[in-house]
Amino acid sequence: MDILEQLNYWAAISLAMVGLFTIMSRGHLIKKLIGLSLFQTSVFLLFITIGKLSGGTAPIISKDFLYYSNPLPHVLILTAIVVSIATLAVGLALSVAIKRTYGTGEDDELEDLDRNEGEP
Amino acid sequence: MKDYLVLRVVSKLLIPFILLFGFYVQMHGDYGPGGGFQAGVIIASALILYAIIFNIGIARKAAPMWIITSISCVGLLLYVGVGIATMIAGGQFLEYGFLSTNSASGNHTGILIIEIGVGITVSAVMLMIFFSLAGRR
Amino acid sequence: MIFMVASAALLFTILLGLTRAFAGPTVYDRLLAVNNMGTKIVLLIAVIGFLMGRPDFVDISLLYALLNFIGTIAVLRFVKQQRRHADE
Amino acid sequence: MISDQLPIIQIVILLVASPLCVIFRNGNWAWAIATLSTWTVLGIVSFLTFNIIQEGPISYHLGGWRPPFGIEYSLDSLNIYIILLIVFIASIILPYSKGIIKKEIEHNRRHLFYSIFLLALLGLIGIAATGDLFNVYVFLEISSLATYVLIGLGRKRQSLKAAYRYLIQGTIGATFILIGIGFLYSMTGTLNMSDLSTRLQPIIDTRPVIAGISIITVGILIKLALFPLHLWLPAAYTHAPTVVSAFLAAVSTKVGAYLLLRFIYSIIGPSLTFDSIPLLEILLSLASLAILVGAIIAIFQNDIRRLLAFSSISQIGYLVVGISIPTVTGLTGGIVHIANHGITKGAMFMTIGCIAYSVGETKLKNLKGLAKRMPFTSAALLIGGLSLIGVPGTAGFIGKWYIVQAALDYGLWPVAIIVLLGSLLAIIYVGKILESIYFSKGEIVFGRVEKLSFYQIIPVWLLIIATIYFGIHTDLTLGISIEASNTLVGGQ
Amino acid sequence: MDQKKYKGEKKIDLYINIIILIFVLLTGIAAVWLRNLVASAMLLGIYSLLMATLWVVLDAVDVAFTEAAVGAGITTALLLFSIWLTGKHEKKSTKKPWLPLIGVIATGGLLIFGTIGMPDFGDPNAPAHLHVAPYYLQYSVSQTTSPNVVTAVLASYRGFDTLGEVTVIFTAGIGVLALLTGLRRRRRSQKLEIKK
Amino acid sequence: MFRSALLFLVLFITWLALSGHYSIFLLISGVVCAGLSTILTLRMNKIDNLPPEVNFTYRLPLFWIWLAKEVTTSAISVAYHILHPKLPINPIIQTISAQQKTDVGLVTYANSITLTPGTLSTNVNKESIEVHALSKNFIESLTDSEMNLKIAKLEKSQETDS
Amino acid sequence: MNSIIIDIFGWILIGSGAFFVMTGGLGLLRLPDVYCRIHAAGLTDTLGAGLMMVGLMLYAGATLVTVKLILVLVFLLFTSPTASHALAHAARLDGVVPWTKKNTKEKRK
Amino acid sequence: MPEVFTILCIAIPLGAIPLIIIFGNHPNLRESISLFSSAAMCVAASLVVSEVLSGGSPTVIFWEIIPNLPLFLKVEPIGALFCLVSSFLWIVSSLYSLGYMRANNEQNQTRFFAYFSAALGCSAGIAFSGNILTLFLFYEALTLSTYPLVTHSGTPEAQRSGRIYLGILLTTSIMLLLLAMLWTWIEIGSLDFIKGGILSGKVSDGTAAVLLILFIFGVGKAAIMPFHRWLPAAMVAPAPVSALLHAVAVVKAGVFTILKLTFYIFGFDTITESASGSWLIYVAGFTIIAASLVALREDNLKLRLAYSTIGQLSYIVLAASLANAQAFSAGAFHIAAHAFGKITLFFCAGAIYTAMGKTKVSELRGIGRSMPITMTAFIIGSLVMIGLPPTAGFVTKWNLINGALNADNWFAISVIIIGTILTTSYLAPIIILGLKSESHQKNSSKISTYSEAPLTMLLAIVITSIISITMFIYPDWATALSELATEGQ
Ligand code: NA
Ligand code: NA
Repeated sequence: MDILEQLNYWAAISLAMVGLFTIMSRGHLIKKLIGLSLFQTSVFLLFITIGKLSGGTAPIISKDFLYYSNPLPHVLILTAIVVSIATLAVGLALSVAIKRTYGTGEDDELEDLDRNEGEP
Repeated sequence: MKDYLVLRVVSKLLIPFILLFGFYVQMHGDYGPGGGFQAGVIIASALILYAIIFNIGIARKAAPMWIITSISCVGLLLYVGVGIATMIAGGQFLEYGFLSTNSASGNHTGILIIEIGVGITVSAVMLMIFFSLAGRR
Repeated sequence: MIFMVASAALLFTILLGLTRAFAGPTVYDRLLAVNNMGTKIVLLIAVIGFLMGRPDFVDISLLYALLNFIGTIAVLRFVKQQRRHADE
Repeated sequence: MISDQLPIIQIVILLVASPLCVIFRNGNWAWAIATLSTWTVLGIVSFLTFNIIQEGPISYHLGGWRPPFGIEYSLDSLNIYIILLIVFIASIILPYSKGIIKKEIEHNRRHLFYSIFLLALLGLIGIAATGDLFNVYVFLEISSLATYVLIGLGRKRQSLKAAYRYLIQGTIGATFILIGIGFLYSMTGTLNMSDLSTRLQPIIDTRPVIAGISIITVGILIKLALFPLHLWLPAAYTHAPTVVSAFLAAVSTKVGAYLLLRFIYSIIGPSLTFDSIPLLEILLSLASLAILVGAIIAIFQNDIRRLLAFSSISQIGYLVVGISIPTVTGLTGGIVHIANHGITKGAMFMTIGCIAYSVGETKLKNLKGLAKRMPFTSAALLIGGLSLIGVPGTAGFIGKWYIVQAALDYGLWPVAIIVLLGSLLAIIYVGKILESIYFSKGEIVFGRVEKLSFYQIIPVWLLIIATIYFGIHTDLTLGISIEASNTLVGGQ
Repeated sequence: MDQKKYKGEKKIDLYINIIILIFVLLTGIAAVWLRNLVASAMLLGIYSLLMATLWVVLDAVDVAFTEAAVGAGITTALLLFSIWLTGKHEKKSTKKPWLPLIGVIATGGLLIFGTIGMPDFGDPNAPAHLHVAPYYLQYSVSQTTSPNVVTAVLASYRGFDTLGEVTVIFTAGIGVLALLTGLRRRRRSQKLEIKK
Repeated sequence: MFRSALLFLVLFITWLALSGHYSIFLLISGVVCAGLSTILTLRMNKIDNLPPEVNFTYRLPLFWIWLAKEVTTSAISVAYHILHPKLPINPIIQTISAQQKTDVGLVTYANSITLTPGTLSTNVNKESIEVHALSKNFIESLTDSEMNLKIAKLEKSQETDS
Repeated sequence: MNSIIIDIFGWILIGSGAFFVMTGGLGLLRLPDVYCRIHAAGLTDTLGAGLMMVGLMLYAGATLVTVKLILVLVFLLFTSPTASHALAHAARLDGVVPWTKKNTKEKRK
Repeated sequence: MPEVFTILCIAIPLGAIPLIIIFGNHPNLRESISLFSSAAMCVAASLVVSEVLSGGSPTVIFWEIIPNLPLFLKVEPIGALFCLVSSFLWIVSSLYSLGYMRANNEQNQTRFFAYFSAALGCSAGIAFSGNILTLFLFYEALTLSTYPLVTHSGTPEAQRSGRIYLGILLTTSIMLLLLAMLWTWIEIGSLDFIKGGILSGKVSDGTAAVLLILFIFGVGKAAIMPFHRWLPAAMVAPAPVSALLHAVAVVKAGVFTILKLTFYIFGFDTITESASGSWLIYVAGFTIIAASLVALREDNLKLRLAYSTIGQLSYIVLAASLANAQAFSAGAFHIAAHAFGKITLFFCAGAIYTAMGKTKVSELRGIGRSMPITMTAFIIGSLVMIGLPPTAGFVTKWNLINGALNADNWFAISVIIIGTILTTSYLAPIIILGLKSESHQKNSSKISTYSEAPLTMLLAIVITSIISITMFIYPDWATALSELATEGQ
């Protein structure tokens, strides 16, 4: 039972690690961004879990309920979701621009292309 | 043209309802889930659906880039404007209570207006991003 | 209780859908799986709303019923465009 | 009372000006709007600085909700000092950008550039001004996103790559901070910094708090570009538009340093000496490494901007050394070096912008004989270089003096020696620049020298004079720094 | 609805939560595992949808709503159009993944270390439920007339955060516009100097 | 004009169904929002020249009920096919003729085919629809063209109504 | 009394809905090609979803929730065949060859 | 009023720089400016000296860089002596450079005169510094302003030497001197030069010992082994520069700094009473002997003189480490004595190069015949180095030996004696060779004709050698200053 209590945190951390590992080990610009998204959503999971109250319900006040889950993490995560989509958008725009100017979407190849043009 | 026939007919049928749903989410944020951001996304999605089933050129004609861009500014300015208004009314920045004689109803008004600001900016920005990315070839 | 049974059934079906989505083999198989899972999740959210005593959350189901379609169409449009581009 | 609202008005002005730049759809108008609004903000911030020095810290409750329920702006001598630096640099860089920008950014997106510049600026101010931990994250993201874009607007295609990598690394950093905020929130239930600080004290040695503190620190260090988390920095500084390089080099990592200070001393605060993680020791060792590694790599660079970028990595090491010595002297050194290095680096990157504008070159080997063709610009570079080395009489000296003093005081003589060694290495890399533009013989590679306008000359020399002024007349910078460090570690 | 009846099924949310979590993990891993980026994008759509369900289970309906709105349409569309422009297939990276792996495991270890000692799932005595949040729940309706506390906190108590959030999205919009405007005209040239 | 008014009305009713709060303010915003949606839709129609010609007749609910019955029977059949251990399917593709004159009619027919489990429209041409069926017996219900006729009728009644 | 009737019908409706949903899911896995699988998916979308929704409506009673559930169902019934058709259409155009018994026999040879 | 003169001593040479640059294209005007400002500086320095002799101590405070740590000037006797010597020698070397630069058609003459001027301004600053920080500032400025002089020719060799020059001087000053300065600041909270030494009685023995090491080796300009390499390396510079570096500005600034540090920071007591002082004697002694031995083997004339300088400087360090009034006064005196003597020698070397194009000792056979005046001056300079009458060098040696006897330090005495013998043995052969009759070598036939260097150079040589002798006859003004400094100790 103890393990179950912490399981959400661990899942969040595992997701974060999957995302992080993808960012570091994968070469395609957009794959990295997908990894980044994963990494960011893992944090959402962490926060929402913190906000959960057993026996509580969604924090929309109604006379039928007494206990509500914590609304604050929800608010924070709403903002974080917006941030993550904003980041994704800018990242995608950069990837597209890179593809257009370099002709490739693979991170490793960018390095070679620049080196070939005599740029350290 | 027939390629898209089914899609187009059904989508055009759906789009007004998606838009309306967006507006509904916008206006009922304080009662249930949703609010300005979600509404903005839904409204933008409706237009994106339109852009996808027709083509982006047509969609861009329906909503020219410079207008969208200006609209995105308007939303942000609306939000800041509420803050400035509350300051002029004698409160702190974004202290909506000063928008009305009664603090609670002032808050209600404030929340509504800023949510509309959020909705405007979000929908405009989502379209800007989509058109910028999809407009390229 | 029936809500729990329903959720269990839906969750199980989602797992089946996931398997199809992972396995493919064509992009259309995945897309089908994704689209279909969308429907199941619309149902699941509605059922969970009832299960937790807050059926008014059906708004989320409604939202998803509307938007799932857009996602599917976007993918199709994309696949088509790419194929046309490849033909040229 | 309008003066009560000034803490927020500084942000509001920029928040209005930024969309206006977009709406006007004209580069020149946007420039005028940006410049005027920034100058107005400079006026406001100066007034606030004066007020805070006279009457003490200001707390502003946003939305009228009292903390910890609402978001609080709490301005004290530390953050008003940082804000003053940021706005001061921006006020100088904007006029400077007037002509320079024409060579780097096409006219049809110049207004967007200014809009984004203002967003970056307001993000940085927001980070410094707020007293709410999550609000820090929000404004961090505003400034970061704006910065990624600004970097990506560079002429060369490498700028895109640099922006992309910064985006990835910066987002990882910010997300680390967010994770940490989650851990701390879970253990305290609050986001307000001062409230958090009090609630953290009894549980400072619990595991979640330790993990939270560690992960936030790592996040901040990525933003701060402390070695070995500096990977994004060199390319970003090298390939961004020169105006942006100057702005970034002058202020952006400085805000990271501010965050580190705030986090360590205002939030973790009195229980700093907990045994579970040797936070300061780790910081100190990384910073010492940064000083040496940054400087050594700088020596081997061939592009003047890249060289200065690595010099920044080394200088960031100094900042962190100062910050991680928990005495008034150490913090004073760190804090005073934040501004002094900011001004120096800003001046140098602006000078390099002038050079790039005039001769279209930033490669050292192609700048032979520059001193003959652009004597004043070269002199500016020389003075900046002296300050980087930390020659007495320049701004760069003051911070190092305090840092070494603090290190010796604290019994960290190896650190003191490393700091001095860093200065020595600085002599080599600065010498390398000077040698090529002053003393190298050989054919002059660059062709026509384009004349600079007063829009460039006056801002550059303003900062250069500031570099000397703050090296000699230290009442303002040292005064505030000492007061700030007193409030941070006053009790000890 | 009957309060007691619901209380009886108290832990059911934990179990559903765990099952969905497993799905989420599977989908997430699959999304990054596949080298076909289109498949990745689609799986990311599902991932986000499963997350939305999870949020409902965890009482975060507003978050669920947002996640569904963003993940179902916008993200997928943006990702796909970008993939279309940058290439559908990912090449095998030649890099050795050991170093990242070590870094990632270290970070994960630190975080897992941190979670031991965190409040239990849904623990009503967790500090997060005892400070600040009760204030919102208690006063939201009387102070802002908004029964949705999330909206009240978002728009009023922490309205400034939301202003920041709008600014973030505005920045992204203007930024994408600036980055992609005139991209066609931006030359691949390495020279710094350009003519007007 | 009439269509626009109708659209507005339908949207406003939908609003009322969604809202659940009937304060004056929300009613007014309902009017405004329904209006806005209508205007946006009209603007799109003007640009793309493809206004969906939707009208409601009394036959429509009847058609739906009939369709529901069709769907149920074929669904059970499909379920049988799926659950049968031997998977007794024999998919075929066949083109069937379509008598609908309007786009909406054609689309309704195509979608109705798809909606009925066991059959799936894969291509819509001017006068015919290509159908994929799980086995021959599913397509037989289409070739007897009951559905085809019903939808054509639906179309005609619309014409007479308006 | 009333609630027992609701429970009985609810069980039947939702239960059979769940049955069709699961059968559809199984079909998605079992059937041999994308076109066939679309049929299975249709099963979930139509009868599965429909029965379940009606069951839920029973529990919700005459409230707004029922109205919304109806809306959800209507939307599903509109979008699901459209998406299926578009999918099949795209697959056809893309040249995905439909599976037939003949096909597999040939392959086996 | 004396404060004004104090500032003028620094301001005149620095103020001359822009004028020199502006009139860079008018050589006559440019050099007149140089000469005129050197004269003006000399006058100002004399006025300061007279003020000091009458017991005054002009003080000028600029700013507090750091609370309680101002940049300020405070004139004390040996500083005044150093400044006077430098300013006077500037006149002479200006005269000399005028001839040298024109005769050798050197490039970038404007730059040369500008930096020359800057170097003088910096040494005046060093002379008058009121605390270590101010001194350090001018010390570094001096290094930087002489760097372009060292690399004047711009050849790769010159650049390499320039790097060694900068490298050693900056490294030692930053790694050691700055560290020591900070340490002192932390220990005492003051960096002012105060009679009796600010460290005296305030720090432990060990600290004092470490500080002494840091300070002494930190002053790289004093060329104490092993940090002496820069000096021979800098020999690639033109002769007037070598003269300036090795006789006036740079090395004198170094030993002057050491005198000031031992006297005003440590105080005699700290050095004698603690064990810290004794190692310094050994280091100085070792440097004297080792440098002389190297000089003995060096064929290049300027290099030999350079090693000679290294040795001679250590006499002053030796004097400082003996830490008594008499030795100290000898050291102070030797700053002046060695300055005049060594500058004479370098001037001679430059003159020989200008007139004959010779740089090696072995080529100097019979040089005395064709350059009698130069040869005479060379002999006088050598006597100063060796410490024989009738030159100023004798005064130094006499006082130094007395000082050593006072301190009862037999090691010092033996070093002085051996050093003197070695000095004789590396200088005498040059003189003997120069005085020899015409060689049997055919290609040296030209030497027989009379061919002195240009007039201005000759004038400079004559002036410095005359003063070297005058200082033997009238040592009072200089000894008065040094005794004034040690008064009461
Ligand atoms: Na809401
Ligand atoms: Na079907």
